[in-house]
Amino acid sequence: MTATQPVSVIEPDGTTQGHDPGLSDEGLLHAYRTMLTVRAFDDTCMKLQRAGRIGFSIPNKGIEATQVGAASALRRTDWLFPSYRDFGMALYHGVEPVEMMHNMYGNARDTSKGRQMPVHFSFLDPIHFYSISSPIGTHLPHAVGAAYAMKVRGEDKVALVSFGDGGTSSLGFHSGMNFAGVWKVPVVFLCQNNGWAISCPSEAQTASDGYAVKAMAYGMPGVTVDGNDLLAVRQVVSEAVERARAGEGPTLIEARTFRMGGHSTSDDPTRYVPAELLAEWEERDPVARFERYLEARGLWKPEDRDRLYAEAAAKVNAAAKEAEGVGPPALESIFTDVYADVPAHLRRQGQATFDLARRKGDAAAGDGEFPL
Amino acid sequence: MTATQPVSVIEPDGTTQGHDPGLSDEGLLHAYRTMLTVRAFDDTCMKLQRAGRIGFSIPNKGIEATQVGAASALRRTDWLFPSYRDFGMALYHGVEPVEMMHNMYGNARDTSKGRQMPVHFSFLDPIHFYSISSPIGTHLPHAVGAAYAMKVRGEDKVALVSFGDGGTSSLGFHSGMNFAGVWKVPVVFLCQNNGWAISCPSEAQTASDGYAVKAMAYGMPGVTVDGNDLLAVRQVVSEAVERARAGEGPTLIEARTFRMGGHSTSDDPTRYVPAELLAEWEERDPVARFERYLEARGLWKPEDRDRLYAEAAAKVNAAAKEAEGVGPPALESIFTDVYADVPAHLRRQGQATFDLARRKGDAAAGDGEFPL
Amino acid sequence: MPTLTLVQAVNDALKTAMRNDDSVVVFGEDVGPKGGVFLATEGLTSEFGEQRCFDTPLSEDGIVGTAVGMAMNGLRPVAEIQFQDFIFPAFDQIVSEAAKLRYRSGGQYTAPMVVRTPYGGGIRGGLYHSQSGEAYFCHTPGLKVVIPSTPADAKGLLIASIEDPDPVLFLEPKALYRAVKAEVPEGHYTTPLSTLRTVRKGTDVTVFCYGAMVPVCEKAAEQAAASGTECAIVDLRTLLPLDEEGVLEAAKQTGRVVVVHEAPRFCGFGAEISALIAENAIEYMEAPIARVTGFDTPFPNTLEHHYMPDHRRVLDAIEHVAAY
Amino acid sequence: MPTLTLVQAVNDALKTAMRNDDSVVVFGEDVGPKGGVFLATEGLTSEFGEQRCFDTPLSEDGIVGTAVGMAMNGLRPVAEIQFQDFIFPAFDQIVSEAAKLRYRSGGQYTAPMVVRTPYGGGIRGGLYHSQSGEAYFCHTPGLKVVIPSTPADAKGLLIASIEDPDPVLFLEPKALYRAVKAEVPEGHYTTPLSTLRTVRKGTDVTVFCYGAMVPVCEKAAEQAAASGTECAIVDLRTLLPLDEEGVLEAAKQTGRVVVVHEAPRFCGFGAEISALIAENAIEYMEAPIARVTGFDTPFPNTLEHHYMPDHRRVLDAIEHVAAY
Ligand SMILES: Cc1ncc(C[n+]2csc(CCOP(=O)(O)OP(=O)(O)O)c2C)c(N)n1
Ligand SMILES: Cc1ncc(C[n+]2csc(CCOP(=O)(O)OP(=O)(O)O)c2C)c(N)n1
Ligand SMILES: [Mg+2]
Ligand SMILES: [Mg+2]
Repeated sequence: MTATQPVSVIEPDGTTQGHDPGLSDEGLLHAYRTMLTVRAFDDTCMKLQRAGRIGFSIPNKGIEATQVGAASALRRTDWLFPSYRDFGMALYHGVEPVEMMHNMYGNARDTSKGRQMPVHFSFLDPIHFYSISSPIGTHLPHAVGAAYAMKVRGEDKVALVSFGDGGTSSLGFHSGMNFAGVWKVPVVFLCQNNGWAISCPSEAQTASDGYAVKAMAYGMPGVTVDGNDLLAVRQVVSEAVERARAGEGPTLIEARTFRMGGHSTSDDPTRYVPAELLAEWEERDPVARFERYLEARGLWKPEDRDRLYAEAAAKVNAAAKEAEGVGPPALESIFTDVYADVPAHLRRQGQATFDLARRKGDAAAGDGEFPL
Repeated sequence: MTATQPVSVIEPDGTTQGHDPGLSDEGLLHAYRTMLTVRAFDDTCMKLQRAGRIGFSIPNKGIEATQVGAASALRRTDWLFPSYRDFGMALYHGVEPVEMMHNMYGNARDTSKGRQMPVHFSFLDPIHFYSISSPIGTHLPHAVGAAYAMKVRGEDKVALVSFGDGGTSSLGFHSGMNFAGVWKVPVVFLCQNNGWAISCPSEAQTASDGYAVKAMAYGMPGVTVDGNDLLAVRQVVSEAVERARAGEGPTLIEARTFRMGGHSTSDDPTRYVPAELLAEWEERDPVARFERYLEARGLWKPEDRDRLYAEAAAKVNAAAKEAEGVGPPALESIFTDVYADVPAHLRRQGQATFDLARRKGDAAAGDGEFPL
Repeated sequence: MPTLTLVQAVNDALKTAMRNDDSVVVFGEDVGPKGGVFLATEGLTSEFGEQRCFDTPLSEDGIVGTAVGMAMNGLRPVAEIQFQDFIFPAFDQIVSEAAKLRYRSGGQYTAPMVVRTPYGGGIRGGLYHSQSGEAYFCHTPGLKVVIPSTPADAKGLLIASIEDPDPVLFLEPKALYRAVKAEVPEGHYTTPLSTLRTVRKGTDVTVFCYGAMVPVCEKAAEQAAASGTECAIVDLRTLLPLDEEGVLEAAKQTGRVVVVHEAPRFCGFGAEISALIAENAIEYMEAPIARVTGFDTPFPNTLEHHYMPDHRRVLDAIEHVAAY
Repeated sequence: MPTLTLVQAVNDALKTAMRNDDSVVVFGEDVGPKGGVFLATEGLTSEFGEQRCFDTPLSEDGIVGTAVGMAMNGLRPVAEIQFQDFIFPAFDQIVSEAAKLRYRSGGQYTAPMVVRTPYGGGIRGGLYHSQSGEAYFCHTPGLKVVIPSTPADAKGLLIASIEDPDPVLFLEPKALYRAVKAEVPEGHYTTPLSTLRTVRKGTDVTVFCYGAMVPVCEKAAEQAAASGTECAIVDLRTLLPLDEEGVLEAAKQTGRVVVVHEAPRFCGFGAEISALIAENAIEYMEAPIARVTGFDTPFPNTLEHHYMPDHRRVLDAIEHVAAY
């Protein structure tokens, strides 16, 4: 069940030995455009961060095929439990860049109401893209619990939960995997082994032979896949999703890929990533790999890249502009959503905040009456 | 590396196909007497608990061979990180029953000074028998940390950490195993799979195929052994200990055995243990198994059992009598050992306690001056 | 009306909630066929089946973490932690996840769930079967913390907690599980959260307490009354969100306050009661605000009766503030 | 004397302790070659080698749990938790194990170790990179909790913590990591734990604070002085065990008290200061004991400047109690 040799589909030259991707030409191009949008989003955010317009961002260069390939195996009725590096999954299913930009700016239209850091998205539509948490690994048991609910209600849904190589050391990995195995719930565990947990390389993360083998500790199948091969990821995730839908329980998938940038805009990877290693992986760029595939299928020509990237970038830049124009959340947003109703002590704290703002002549106070 | 068929040495008829136990005749009889002392200790504690003399006890019937076989593979310079069901390991290395009885009574001579529940022993001599904690699994990382210290100092020591099947689900199992694998420290993980975590059977604890296989998730060898076969346990633990001493890192051992009594004196196992299953395991009683071995070696005759058991029981009963005669810990023991020194606020709380006791005419106050 | 012990009332509440709402599920260690180590979940698996009451692996992180996932997806999980002392492996899931989910997702995802667990001393449980950890949780916005002290409240508050839209930590005083029997209404009813219970009226001293300390305070108040000091006793019942107005009012009525809990004193829940009063009603105070609490040490075993506040220590404090 | 930032002083303390004592080891996530996400451990691996400063897998439970094991067996571990917000997976190891080991083993086994971690807001970190969790830990007998507010104290207190025989949680105000440079003595010295630092003398109002709130309070006190109110400022430095006598004395000297912290108010550390005073010195109080704190909500991101107490809010409270 556990394969150490990663599954791959797209050959270096773009051919696939007759593999059926199960996607129309338009579907394949949508996947491609989504990867370009991820890159455009990254590039834009990097610039915005360097310019001091936003505070923080998380780059995805190198792992786009894993994100998009995995997302493509889900229906919109399924649930996604993403890590902070997975917004490509949201884009694939139709979340608009501008909705993400509201979060990057923490503005009044951010679904998190400006409470979370950038890249901590939360969406309900068009797919459940579960609110991203900073603590690593806590969302694995959440996916398992949500999948338990799907199972007892007899729904034809699955939960896909995504996390990093570092995430396998977390408590949530152990308890989530264990409970999922025992309960046989419809959940797919996607470990994105991108080589690093910030500066910690995989060999300092675990002594195991890769990550897929950890599935054996929980009585579920473990599969290793070439994470830079969109179709291979799509295939193994689809198989796991079908197993889950059929009531056959969870699967652990390890997608082997490489983080080609820093951990975040705060990180300087040259302090610890060997240059040769990076160069080696740059050769295996997942977007270029998919382009060769599209080209082999006659769906893409080299000159398409710049045009399509420019289209994506234009949309992302427009999104940034729009988000930048939206003001900050209202002052009272500090005090709401702590509970379903605002309790008396928070009402008092809110009113005191408004009173102070008004006394100090701070516009944030509005008319000075705590509105809730 | 991972063997699902448990290693065994002693055949049902007591023969061993020429196995060298690596113990003298006296050593073999010491192991046997230790198992009888565990039984006598259990029997006595059960009676004391039923009579209301002590509050609580944990029976060990069925798992004596695992405890004693494992302990016999260690030197007294090694460290033991036991679970609450492992005091046979302490007995084997020379801890006197009376030292244990002081803990069962929580009296002034208890090494824990009457602070811990019964069966939560702590000893430094003649072997490090690490203070038992109630929270399950927390001691695994402790063993790994202690072993790290052994390793960096270049000591020829190992740490053996013992825990139950239920313990494998704990956080400490995941982090302890993972760190041990990466650090390659001299530690032996002994999972005593006794079939139950209180009322939870193994199949509800994990979906994995036994527990030894979990070693693969951490890049270390996993071995399954017949836990009712003292010599088999001794052998596999010895091998793991030797690997550890040789700098080859940790091993996970699963000893398959069966808890033939309740979880504790508070538990009624008939609510959940199928009678046939119990009967099946009673056939495989580890003490009887070892007796057949000793008999085949000419070291034991059926009439020896009652005599040796009576000797053990006499010692245990005398220990109980002695412990019962010791008074409770002094009142100030509530306030000491919180920190190395008693800080001012605890001094004040202690003095207030003494004052109140004196005012209310309570003998616990001694002369009424907080002595610290 | 049937008379029930507190733990029977808990059991009754669970059954009532499960009969009322199919989405209520109960799980934890040994809660299935064994019925829980204190028998709080007895009979649930047989009545509701294994999908609605079941045992879990030995992982509190997993128990609470999966409960969050169930809650956000339409179930109403009631998770049991076998002893409050063993809740700490789930601390991250409670504090970082359950309590913050609504806030961080702007209300898109929520965790209406209950974590039930027995707490407190009195069973010779030593360091790890005796703790009162309420203060650890009360510092956590987004969480509710409820502690009943009577069978009727146990049932009414537990049903209210299960029906609450927010995550509730429900701490059950194990010392009272079988200590008293009292009348408990049949069928469905709720006792509103964030309301105080006046246990006893009195004009001289106000005693604030909760859980297993309530009967201890009652006994102390009786003895105080015998020598002419009339105590009001307030059972806080919901610690978070606390009825702060009610606390201040009760404190003002006597101007003399004693706060009682089993947990260690330093940064314990009593500190918040004192601080509230010192901040909002200090001008009414005619005496120091006294705290009677466990000591700032781990919980001992043999000497637990010295560690836990008893009526003598409470009475001593009442006399002290009354005479001030 | 060199002038250092607070984070440089931490780095200096680690180097000094490691040079002084071979048994000191430093580990945590990214503390090795990367030097820690805030560079507090920069240069340690290259100076002391991989056995004495190294990266760990991503498990705070494992970091603190193995530190306990090292500590009981002769090493002096200094574990880093990358952000205090991520310490909760280790809560059980800290609260149940490190803090209780000496007590439960009657002194046979001990855990002399330090857990260092940056805490607090001010870097636009939102819910999970901004928290001030000190109160969660201060309710834990057996543990020490230390928070420096100046570079010199950071070094002296950290060395004292590493040499202390008991487990110490060392919380570093990340907002101050690079905010100030100040003189820091070279080489080995210690600042004794459980002592207060008088930041400023004053006769009208006493302000208790710690960590990143100290400069905020200083600014408020300057403004108050401009309008004639002289504030004493006390930096608590060690929250547990607290110098309670010193706190009471400082409170009595003015009879007007303001307590300031970033953490949420409810059951925060400020409550303990208020309660201590209300219990032992209420007769000296001429005004309500005011608290200026974070709100009882999770930590927001965009509006963090409204959430964190600033000099305006502190000044407001000073004026309020001064005028009372
Ligand atoms: C519990 C916890 N500890 C530490 C951190 C700090 N941290 C943020 S990301 C990260 C590394 C994660 O690595 P990995 O899981 O491989 O994901 P990747 O960033 O490579 O996608 C760390 C240590 C955290 N967020 N949560
Ligand atoms: C963290 C934690 N959760 C729950 C408990 C309550 N508890 C005590 S023993 C036990 C079962 C342990 O089973 P196992 O690890 O198989 O050991 P055994 O008792 O069978 O030797 C449980 C759940 C505990 N002590 N610690
Ligand atoms: Mg990674
Ligand atoms: Mg077991």
